[in-house]
Amino acid sequence: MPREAEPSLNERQFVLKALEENLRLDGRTFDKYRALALTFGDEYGVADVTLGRTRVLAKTSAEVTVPYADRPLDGIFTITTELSPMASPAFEINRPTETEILLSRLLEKTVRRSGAMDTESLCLVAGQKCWSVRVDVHVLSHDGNLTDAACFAVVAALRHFRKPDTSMEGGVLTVYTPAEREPVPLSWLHSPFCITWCFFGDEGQMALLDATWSEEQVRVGSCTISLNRHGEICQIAKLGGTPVEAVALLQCTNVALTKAKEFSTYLDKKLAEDAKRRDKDGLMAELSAENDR
Amino acid sequence: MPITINPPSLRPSHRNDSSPSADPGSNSDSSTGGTSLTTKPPPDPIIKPSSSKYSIVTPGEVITSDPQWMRGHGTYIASSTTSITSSLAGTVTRTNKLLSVRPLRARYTPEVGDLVVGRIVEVQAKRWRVDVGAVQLASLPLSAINLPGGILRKRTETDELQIRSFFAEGDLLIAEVQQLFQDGGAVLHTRSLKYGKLRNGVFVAVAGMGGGGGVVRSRRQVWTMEAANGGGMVDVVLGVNGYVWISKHVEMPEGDKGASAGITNMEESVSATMYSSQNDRIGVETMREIARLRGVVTALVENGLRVDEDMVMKGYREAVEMAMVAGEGGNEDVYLGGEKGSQLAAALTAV
Amino acid sequence: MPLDTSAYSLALLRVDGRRWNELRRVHAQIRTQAAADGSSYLEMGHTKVMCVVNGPSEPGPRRGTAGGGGGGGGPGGVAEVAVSVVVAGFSSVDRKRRGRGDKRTLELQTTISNALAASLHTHLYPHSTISISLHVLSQDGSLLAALINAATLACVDAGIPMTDYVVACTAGSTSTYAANDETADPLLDLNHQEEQELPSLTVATLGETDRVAVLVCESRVQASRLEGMLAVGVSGCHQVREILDQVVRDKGRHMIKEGTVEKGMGVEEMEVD
Amino acid sequence: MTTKREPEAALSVLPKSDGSARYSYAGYTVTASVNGPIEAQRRDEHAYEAHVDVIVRPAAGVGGTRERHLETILQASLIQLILVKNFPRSLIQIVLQVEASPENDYVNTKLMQASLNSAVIPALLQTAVLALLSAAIPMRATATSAIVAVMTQDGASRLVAHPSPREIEAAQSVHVLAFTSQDGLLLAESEGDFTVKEWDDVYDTAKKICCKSGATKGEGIEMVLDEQEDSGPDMRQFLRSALETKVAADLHWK
Amino acid sequence: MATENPLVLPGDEIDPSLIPTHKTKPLRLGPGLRHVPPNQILPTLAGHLIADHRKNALYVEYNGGRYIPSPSDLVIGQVTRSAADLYYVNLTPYTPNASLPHLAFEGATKKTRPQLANGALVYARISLANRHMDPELECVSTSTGKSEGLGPLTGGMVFDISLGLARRLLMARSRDVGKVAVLELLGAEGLAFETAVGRNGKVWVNSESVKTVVVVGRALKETDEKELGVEQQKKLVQKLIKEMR
Repeated sequence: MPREAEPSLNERQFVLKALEENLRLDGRTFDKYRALALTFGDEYGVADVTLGRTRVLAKTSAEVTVPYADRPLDGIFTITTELSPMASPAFEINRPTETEILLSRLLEKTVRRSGAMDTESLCLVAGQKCWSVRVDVHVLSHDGNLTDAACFAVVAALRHFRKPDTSMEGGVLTVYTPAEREPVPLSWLHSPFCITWCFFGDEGQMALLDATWSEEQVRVGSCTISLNRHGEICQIAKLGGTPVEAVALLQCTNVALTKAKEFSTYLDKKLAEDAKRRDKDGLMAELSAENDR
Repeated sequence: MPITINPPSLRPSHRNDSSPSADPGSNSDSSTGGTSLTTKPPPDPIIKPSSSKYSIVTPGEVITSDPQWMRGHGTYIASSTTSITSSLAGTVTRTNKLLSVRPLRARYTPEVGDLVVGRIVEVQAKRWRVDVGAVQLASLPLSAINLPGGILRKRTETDELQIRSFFAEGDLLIAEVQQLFQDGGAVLHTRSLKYGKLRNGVFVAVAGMGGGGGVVRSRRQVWTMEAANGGGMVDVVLGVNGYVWISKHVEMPEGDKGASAGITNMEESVSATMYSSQNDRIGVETMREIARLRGVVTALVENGLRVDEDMVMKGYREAVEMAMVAGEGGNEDVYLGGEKGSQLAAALTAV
Repeated sequence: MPLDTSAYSLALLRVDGRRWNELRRVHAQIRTQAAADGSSYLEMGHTKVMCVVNGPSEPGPRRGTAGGGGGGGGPGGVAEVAVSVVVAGFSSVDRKRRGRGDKRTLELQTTISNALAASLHTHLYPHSTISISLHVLSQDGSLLAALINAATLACVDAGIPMTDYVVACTAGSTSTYAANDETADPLLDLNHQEEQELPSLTVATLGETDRVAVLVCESRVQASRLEGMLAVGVSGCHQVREILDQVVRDKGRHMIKEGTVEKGMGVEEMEVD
Repeated sequence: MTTKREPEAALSVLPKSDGSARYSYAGYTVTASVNGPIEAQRRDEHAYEAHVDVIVRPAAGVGGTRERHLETILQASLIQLILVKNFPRSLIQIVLQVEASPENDYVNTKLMQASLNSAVIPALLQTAVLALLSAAIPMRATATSAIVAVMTQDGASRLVAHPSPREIEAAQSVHVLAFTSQDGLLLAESEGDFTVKEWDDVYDTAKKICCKSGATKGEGIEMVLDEQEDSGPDMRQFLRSALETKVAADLHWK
Repeated sequence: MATENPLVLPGDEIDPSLIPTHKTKPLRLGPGLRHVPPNQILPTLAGHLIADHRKNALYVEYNGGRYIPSPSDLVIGQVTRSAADLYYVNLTPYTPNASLPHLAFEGATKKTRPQLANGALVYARISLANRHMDPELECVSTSTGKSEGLGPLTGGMVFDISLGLARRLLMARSRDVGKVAVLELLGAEGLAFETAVGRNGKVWVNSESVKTVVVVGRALKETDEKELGVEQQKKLVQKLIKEMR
């Protein structure tokens, strides 16, 4: 596995010098995100998110399985993040890097531990049958700020997902195929979003949102704040790095809240658009299916 | 948006325990119990008020903000200030205008001329990498050792090819620091009869320099002593780096009479055995006394005492005494750990 | 077992009898292992951890990666801070074993490593590694805080230069996230029971400053309550620093008294000059 | 969802890789990245040729034996195409990410995956070739691939090109074939019961699909297949037009 | 009749009428083609086949992929470490290092040689490239002993661009033939900056003003990514200059 290239001294110095003059290499202001784009796949539960040159694909899938013995009333909900060499040749399959572990932990804390999904609703027969919902996060291109892009993709994919409908009659569990019954959405409680600040300078006095990969390489620390639009913090992670003034962190949280609200609005809009499109498609599909028979 | 900082509340904590205690195990000290605990010293005084006869500075403590001083090791100047701040826990030392902090304990920092005991970690094409307990591995160039066949012999490519026949991984050696690299790495040499490969003995690593019970730089780091109970002559090497070697003394062949035979001759005669890794026969008595000496050194360290010739010799005599008192078969018992070690230490500090 | 938070509003006392801004008993020792370069043992209430530091030292050739010039160290010519955390199976009630690849442990390691690396003067030791091993013997909340404090102490003991102590503690809030309770009080230094039930965060500061090195919050909480919790946490860190500093000073004085360390220049003497 | 009948491809979709492609056809969508030649790990280093590393990643779940099997098949085919001797001691890394597979509304997912082993190969191979072209890795030739199923109906066997998942499930045997642009047979994977005669028929059919090039387009009149449409699009022509777009964009300044 | 510059794919047959014939000069095959004995010429890349009748040469014009070192190319490399008598220099990420001898600088002797820190940038020429060996670099002309503009690059910023754009920037008449005019246009707007273009897809830009470097970098990247023609480049430059002021 070749090692990740380090930025040259010139790049290190220049990026910092430019930041001191309030300049970013791509001309953005410090608190501006790159262009965010979300597209849903033909299937339910597939979200393709691009954030500048960073691109993440999340895919949701569900199957019926046996619940964990210690949680008979809960379904199973897992998020897997495996960074493949597609994102960078420095990543190797089956050998998780620090980036991968931290990303996986952040998504876990932001989405799963914050109770974004009602896992009890995944239970079919207590202690015997439940849904196991999993989200696979695929990083296709890594140009910085994986966390925010991945989190957005996961939340989008889960909210877009439809699982097969089921029924219980006389102790018999039936799982309907999509042809028999329209699949149903997951029981969703709130939508958290990750907003990552990167810090620069000797005392971390400069804070940037949505850093690119080359900016990330020279940062002295970062802080990921996860919030939903109700102003609830779901998770904060400033895992070491150069110490930053506490007051500055509070300001970061306030800005993060407005960004989370923007994300939330954008996602709602996209979901509505997709629903509309599907409705049209649905009609068409039904008609053509009719013809086939 | 200011953050309100609440004053620390009183806690039932041991740190306010001000009962004077002579027990060396206790980690509280009465004499300065109350100074500068609950309030942060104002950042701007020229000299920090907290002082006592045991003045200690700790990381982050401002030593002085007087610009007349220059900062030395163990200090830094925080950005946007001019205050010299300590980066270590230790004592302040002053050389002219230079302020530095000597740590309570740290890894060995090589200085030119230090006598060190080391272990070969890696063999490279033209040099060895030697663990001397410092931050970086020291290097011993092939050109800095005495080659068999006399001091004047030129180094050849054959020597490079059979570099492992002189020192291989794991070998112990005694050497002197010849020079230092800019980044603090040491270059060693063994170009003296006193130095070279070690055998016939036992290795002890004690904590590094800077107190806390370590080897201190002193007049004599190497000496030969007469061991008790018929142990014969024993060599003790206290490497400045905290690595200690205790071995059976081997008379140099014709060494005594050949004192006038000229250095080169002697070198030649020694060279045959110079890089041998084979131990000589060591008598049981000698082994026992070597073990006892080793026990003394570890006991000194465990009880936080200095390790130098004086202390080791005193400790050894004391240990022999203790064994005698213990009576029949006591001589056999060379164990000096635990209770016995503290006993020994107590006896030494009492003197 | 749910925590009865109702009692708090009556007596203003927590389950273990503390007030809102009280730390639990902090007991610390340094130089607990003679063989290591630095070591410490720390208790915050019933959370007990042990730390051993070795280094900075240059790793031997075994670790050397292919093509590397023989030698470790982090990128950019600074020492690498390698942290390993071992959580003993008997440290908590559920006795769950955590494997080596446990992501939570790995995250703890990364956090501690990055927090200390920012304070330690790693640039003084190129191509070397400072290896810190932490062992968790008993858990009763504030685990990350205890680990950071123990690691800092052990690094001080090892004589590794640093800007200041990195000190940590936890802070919480008296009611759960759902209650949009404006009157909720912040709490300092949470134990396991409180951590399970209440929103909490771990803060680490650089010495007595308000600069935050670590801020980890793993529970849902109203953003408006962050400020109060953070303020209490920061002040708690300052208290912890005093305690740790005292431990180091006591040890140092003791060593001078024993004569193992030469007495320093009295600062008064400097003044005389 | 209806599956698209026309293949779609986009080249150089991933800005951080040396080459990449996204290809979708018959319900499959695959994204591939190619990096190389880069430094090979000691254990993968060959003294005289490049090591070609193929990684297949499923859309859901982590890769298992199924993916390893696909990787082996693809790797063996791709090293025939790539001029590996041009880059000794180096590594050419191809990562294939399956994004979507055809849905079968009549069966719940997971159950049908096992039977889809070979059906995904044409999509994977096609994407890999496109990505290699985008990465400007020197190659001997390009390749096209097709899948043909042998169905038994009323005792008579019938060949179906580009079968749907349901047809594959019902088929007696399924065959994946790939041909180089010089009409050489590059890959043949067969599953199920079939006779030599059937295989010969399959070979002819697949060759027609893969090897009719733009110039000889009009000659496909004497098709054995019942419907012209079933033979699917002209893969070679498709490949060429995909590249044409890319090269035109690259060389816009000319 | 075959078109002028047809699209070729690897393994395609080449229309014999396109192969230049010259009475005296031997036929030269450029990048993207290989000769299969006895007398077949096959493309190995996808691109436009271009015949140069004057030089009796044939090559495939393409863009993309990873830089493959070739002798006498000018490149921008990054020093990764220093050995006893040479620097290890990285040209593209994840590839083996090239070597740059300590003495391959203008006027360098054992005692006086440039001290390059790890991470420093150098502008160098490839002196040796061979598929079986790691490439070698030099910062001095072996014939004149002068640096000829090569050597350490201090300050400034380095931007990644596509190999095609790097090639066009290095053309003798980059505006007319290469159709890239951004640098000229920016200079005409009164921006003062210096550049060095590496064939390995890197441009180094330096200026007194940080802002200028940022603008030049953005102009280059946008020209590259959005595949702008000369007219569009003009508009881009005007837009950037306006933003800057």
